[in-house]
Amino acid sequence: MKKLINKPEDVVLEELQGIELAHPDLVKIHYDPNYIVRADAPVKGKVALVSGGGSGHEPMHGGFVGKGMLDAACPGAVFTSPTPDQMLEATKAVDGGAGVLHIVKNYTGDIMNFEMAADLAKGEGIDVEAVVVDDDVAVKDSLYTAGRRGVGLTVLMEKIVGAAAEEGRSLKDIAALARKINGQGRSMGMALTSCTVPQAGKPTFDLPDDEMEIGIGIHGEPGRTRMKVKPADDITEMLMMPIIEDLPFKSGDEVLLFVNSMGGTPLIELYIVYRKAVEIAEKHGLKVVRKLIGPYITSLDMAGASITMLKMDSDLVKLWDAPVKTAGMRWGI
Amino acid sequence: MKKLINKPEDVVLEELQGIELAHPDLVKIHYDPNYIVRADAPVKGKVALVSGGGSGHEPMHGGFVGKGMLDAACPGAVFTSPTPDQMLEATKAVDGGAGVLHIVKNYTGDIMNFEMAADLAKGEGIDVEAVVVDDDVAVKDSLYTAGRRGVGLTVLMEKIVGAAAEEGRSLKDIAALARKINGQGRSMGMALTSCTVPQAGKPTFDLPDDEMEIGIGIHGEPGRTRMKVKPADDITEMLMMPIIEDLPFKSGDEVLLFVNSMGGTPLIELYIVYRKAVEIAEKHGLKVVRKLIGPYITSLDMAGASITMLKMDSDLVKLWDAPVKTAGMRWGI
Amino acid sequence: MTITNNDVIKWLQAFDQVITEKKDYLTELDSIIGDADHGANMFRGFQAVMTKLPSVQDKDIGSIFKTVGMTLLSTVGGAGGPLYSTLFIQAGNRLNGKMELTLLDWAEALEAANNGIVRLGKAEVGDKTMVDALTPAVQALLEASKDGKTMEEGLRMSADAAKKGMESTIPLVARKGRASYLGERSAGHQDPGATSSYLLLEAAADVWTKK
Amino acid sequence: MTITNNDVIKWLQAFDQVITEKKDYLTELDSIIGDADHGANMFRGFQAVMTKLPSVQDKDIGSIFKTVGMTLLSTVGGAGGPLYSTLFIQAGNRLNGKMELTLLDWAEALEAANNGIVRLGKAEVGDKTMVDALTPAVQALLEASKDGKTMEEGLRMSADAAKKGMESTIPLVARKGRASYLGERSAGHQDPGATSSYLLLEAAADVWTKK
Ligand SMILES: Nc1ncnc2c1ncn2[C@@H]1O[C@H](COP(=O)(O)OP(=O)(O)O)[C@@H](O)[C@H]1O
Ligand SMILES: Nc1ncnc2c1ncn2[C@@H]1O[C@H](COP(=O)(O)OP(=O)(O)O)[C@@H](O)[C@H]1O
Ligand SMILES: [Mg+2]
Ligand SMILES: [Mg+2]
Ligand SMILES: [Mg+2]
Ligand SMILES: [Mg+2]
Repeated sequence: MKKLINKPEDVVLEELQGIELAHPDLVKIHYDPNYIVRADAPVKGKVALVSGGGSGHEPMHGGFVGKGMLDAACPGAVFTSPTPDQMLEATKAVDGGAGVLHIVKNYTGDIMNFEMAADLAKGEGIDVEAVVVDDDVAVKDSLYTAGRRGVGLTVLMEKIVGAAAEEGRSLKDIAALARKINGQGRSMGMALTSCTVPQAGKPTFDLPDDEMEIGIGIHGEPGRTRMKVKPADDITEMLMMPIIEDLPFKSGDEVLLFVNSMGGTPLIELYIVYRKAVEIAEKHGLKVVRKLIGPYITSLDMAGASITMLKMDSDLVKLWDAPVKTAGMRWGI
Repeated sequence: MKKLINKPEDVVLEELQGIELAHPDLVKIHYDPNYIVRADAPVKGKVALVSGGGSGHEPMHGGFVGKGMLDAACPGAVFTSPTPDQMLEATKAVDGGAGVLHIVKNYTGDIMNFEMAADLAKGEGIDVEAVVVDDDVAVKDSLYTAGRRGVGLTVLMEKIVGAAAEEGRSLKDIAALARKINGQGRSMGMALTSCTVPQAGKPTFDLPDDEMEIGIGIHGEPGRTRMKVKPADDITEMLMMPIIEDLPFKSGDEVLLFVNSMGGTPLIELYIVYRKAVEIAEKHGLKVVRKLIGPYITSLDMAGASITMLKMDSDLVKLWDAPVKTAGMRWGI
Repeated sequence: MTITNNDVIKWLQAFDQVITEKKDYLTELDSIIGDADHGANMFRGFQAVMTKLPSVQDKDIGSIFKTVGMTLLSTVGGAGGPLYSTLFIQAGNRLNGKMELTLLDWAEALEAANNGIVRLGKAEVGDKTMVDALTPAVQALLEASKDGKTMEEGLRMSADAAKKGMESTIPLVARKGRASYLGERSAGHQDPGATSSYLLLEAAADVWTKK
Repeated sequence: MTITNNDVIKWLQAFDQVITEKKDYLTELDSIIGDADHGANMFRGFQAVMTKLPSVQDKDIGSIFKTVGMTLLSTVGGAGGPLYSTLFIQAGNRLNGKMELTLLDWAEALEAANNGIVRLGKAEVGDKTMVDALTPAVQALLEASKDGKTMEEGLRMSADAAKKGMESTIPLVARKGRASYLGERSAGHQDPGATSSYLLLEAAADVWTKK
């Protein structure tokens, strides 16, 4: 394993120390339990957004804390969902009196830990709602799985719902908006290489030099199928078609197209994928009205990409365009 | 070689097509010769900034075209400096009557091609000045080398000088500002893995699983020394000390600290490096007043990082903070 | 023979040792059908438990269990965290105030623990989770106690049943947790959580029958 | 024997073939002490040259050379682009209007070409660049012509001299171009540009002595 780290068990702590030194204008860091809150938290009268999950997906979620997006993020150990005390403390630290929305990605651990935290917070008189993101079409949503994973759509949800909270909308409205987004967005990812979890010290899966995994998760979970590497255009098609077919997106729909790097894939390749993804979207009558391209929800050093499409409407476009000032996403401000 | 590409020879073309589809609000793409210009080019009365170089360093330079930064970028083939006709056409396309500054990284090919372009542009009556960036302390600047390479400082120069141009400063002042920046900024990089040039199809250099290269360039040029991988703190020290000693930075100096990913190193590791870099800077009395952290000048999929420090003053800080709206760097707007 | 609060402490210390030795193995199992963190998670949790034990070592067994459960809850994370936390808290509730425990106490405590895990995680036997190791172990303990077996016999029977349960996860297709994303590809691999659960019961049999 | 404009076309076509075959080899050499693009650069340039040749094949040799030079300038890039472009443009200036050329013409044209490269790149013999292959080749041609050697003899001598020059770059520490960043580590490896320059002259010897 070659990484720019010191001791594997110190990775998250030292990362937080780096974030603290880098962005004092945006965030405050609390240690033990670990959480990151907006520098101006709590914002009186605003619904607060709290998310979190295992570390290793940077900039998500800590890089999305700031004006127009999250109020707090709870980083767990690498690929390990955080613990209820983190979410509870973060929830208390950001509650501005208008209630708190928990944005939870659909993993057994995240669900259980966030649920416990919500129960504890409610016990302390805080109005908490939770929204679960489960957009990964690579996973069958059935009785025989833990349901679809929450992946790329989380980033879009956090941005859009963050803008709605900034506008002063109510907790009920914001939770409904988040559920609406979850209902009309889908993702799928692939890997050219495995990631290496620092504490594991070696790649999570072995992938021969000429093979790839289709339908991987963001924690190095292997995908549903392994096959020979194909040209980018074919891979893009393999990611786009299940997304388009699942929802289904319909001709005439306006969409946000998000091409994401899993961490080790550079921007030059994302543009090549984006180019083909737009072509495929257009062939199906979809109009790409907004886009996001870059490493936003990563899986450590994994090479690969994911695509997310979200059906847009004028409210969503307005909220997407609203100013945001975080370490990982910034515009209009 | 595993990459999200189609034919290796089409990488740059398809990347440009992706950029064109993604950022019509920011840039226009011209093909054959290839160059990227601001959507509103030429800007009347403003000094225009043109840069360029081989592709494979994204977001540099194409991602830095837009308000507050570059007027045009000329992408060459991967790691191959562009040709004079590209720079000539780009120069003509962005000249708003106030002259054009060429920002050139110090490589034999870049220097020769840009010089030819400048001569041709002058022949057509355009006022052209060129500034050469050579900030890489890993290379001895002596009669026995082609001089120091231009690396990370280029990003900072393009941002700062771009803001100065936006303010309406003259070509002479802007060229002087760029030279001043070059005089007070230094960089050094390292690699954990080699990059793979698409047309070459395999890693440029072989690096055993427990070794790293210190002092690499941004084109997969091997470094000056190869050694066993060390903890991030030691590596950070190995990059910071030559920078601090070279200039020399002095106790009391205010600096911008830029920790850059070579492409394959994820953000989580950059924060760990940043944390130590701040510590070292402070130990030497340097005050980090601005920062930049992320993949801004990459080397395809290379894992590794570079550090750049630029001595700041109030003018530089003001220009750094000025609004910028490009695909790769954006704030205040 | 009964188990004292001091025996419980020794068991927890022994399990911490086992986790330290087997953490790479558990992570390796989790690499294949999960996300390569189960060993590191359990290790982090029990390292924290070790720092808490001195403050509760003279307390009743229920208190010790609940302290372990609360510590795991705030240090393990992931799916394993709440599940193992529940194991200790539910067992602790059953063992409230006890300074020593009989085979029946232990059987009923583990039964409560397993029920808590099933309530929380909604996994059934056959879903390829820790429930596959715990359920037969609880069964064995209840039967051993009903049949009037000795503590030593009961502990051995429960550890053996957990082992069988753990091995039974190998051919299964996962239906709960992260391994379920793999569908058919999860078959042929042993579940990491079932493995750590077996190790927990094996440590009990090992430490408590040697005394 | 003299070389006609048609022979020049054949030489360029033959060199394009050589580059197509050797591009991975050139890139491999450039991987070791450079940036792994020299083969791809030369290939892209000569592919473009091939599409331009039909329009100039009946023109004088100077025009053909200058068209090649302008095409390389706008398609190769890097250090190799301006340098090879200069080679063809400077030689073309010397061969203006000629429909065929003698050994002396060729010697003087290449001398002008090499001088142009030296002016532009400021490399001397011994700096580990293409100049190390070209300079002795020019020398050999000038001497062959002075000594009244045949065209065949002169071409062979120049290709052999280029080959020796190319091989002489192996032990050198680079002092120009990208390889100079490597310092001592550049020693022990053959320069890619010297190699492509040798191949260019070898192609001339090969094609023009077979006719
Ligand atoms: N719903 C569930 N019910 C019971 N046990 C479960 C459930 N989901 C997962 N597990 C257990 O948790 C183990 C994984 O734990 P761990 O790796 O620590 O958490 P995570 O899956 O969040 O990374 C699995 O091997 C399985 O035994
Ligand atoms: N200053 C120079 N003078 C002459 N030849 C040079 C000079 N710099 C580089 N070269 C030649 O150019 C070759 C590299 O060409 P190429 O790889 O196409 O360009 P780049 O170095 O820009 O990637 C070197 O092998 C060397 O022979
Ligand atoms: Mg996990
Ligand atoms: Mg090059
Ligand atoms: Mg796990
Ligand atoms: Mg080269």
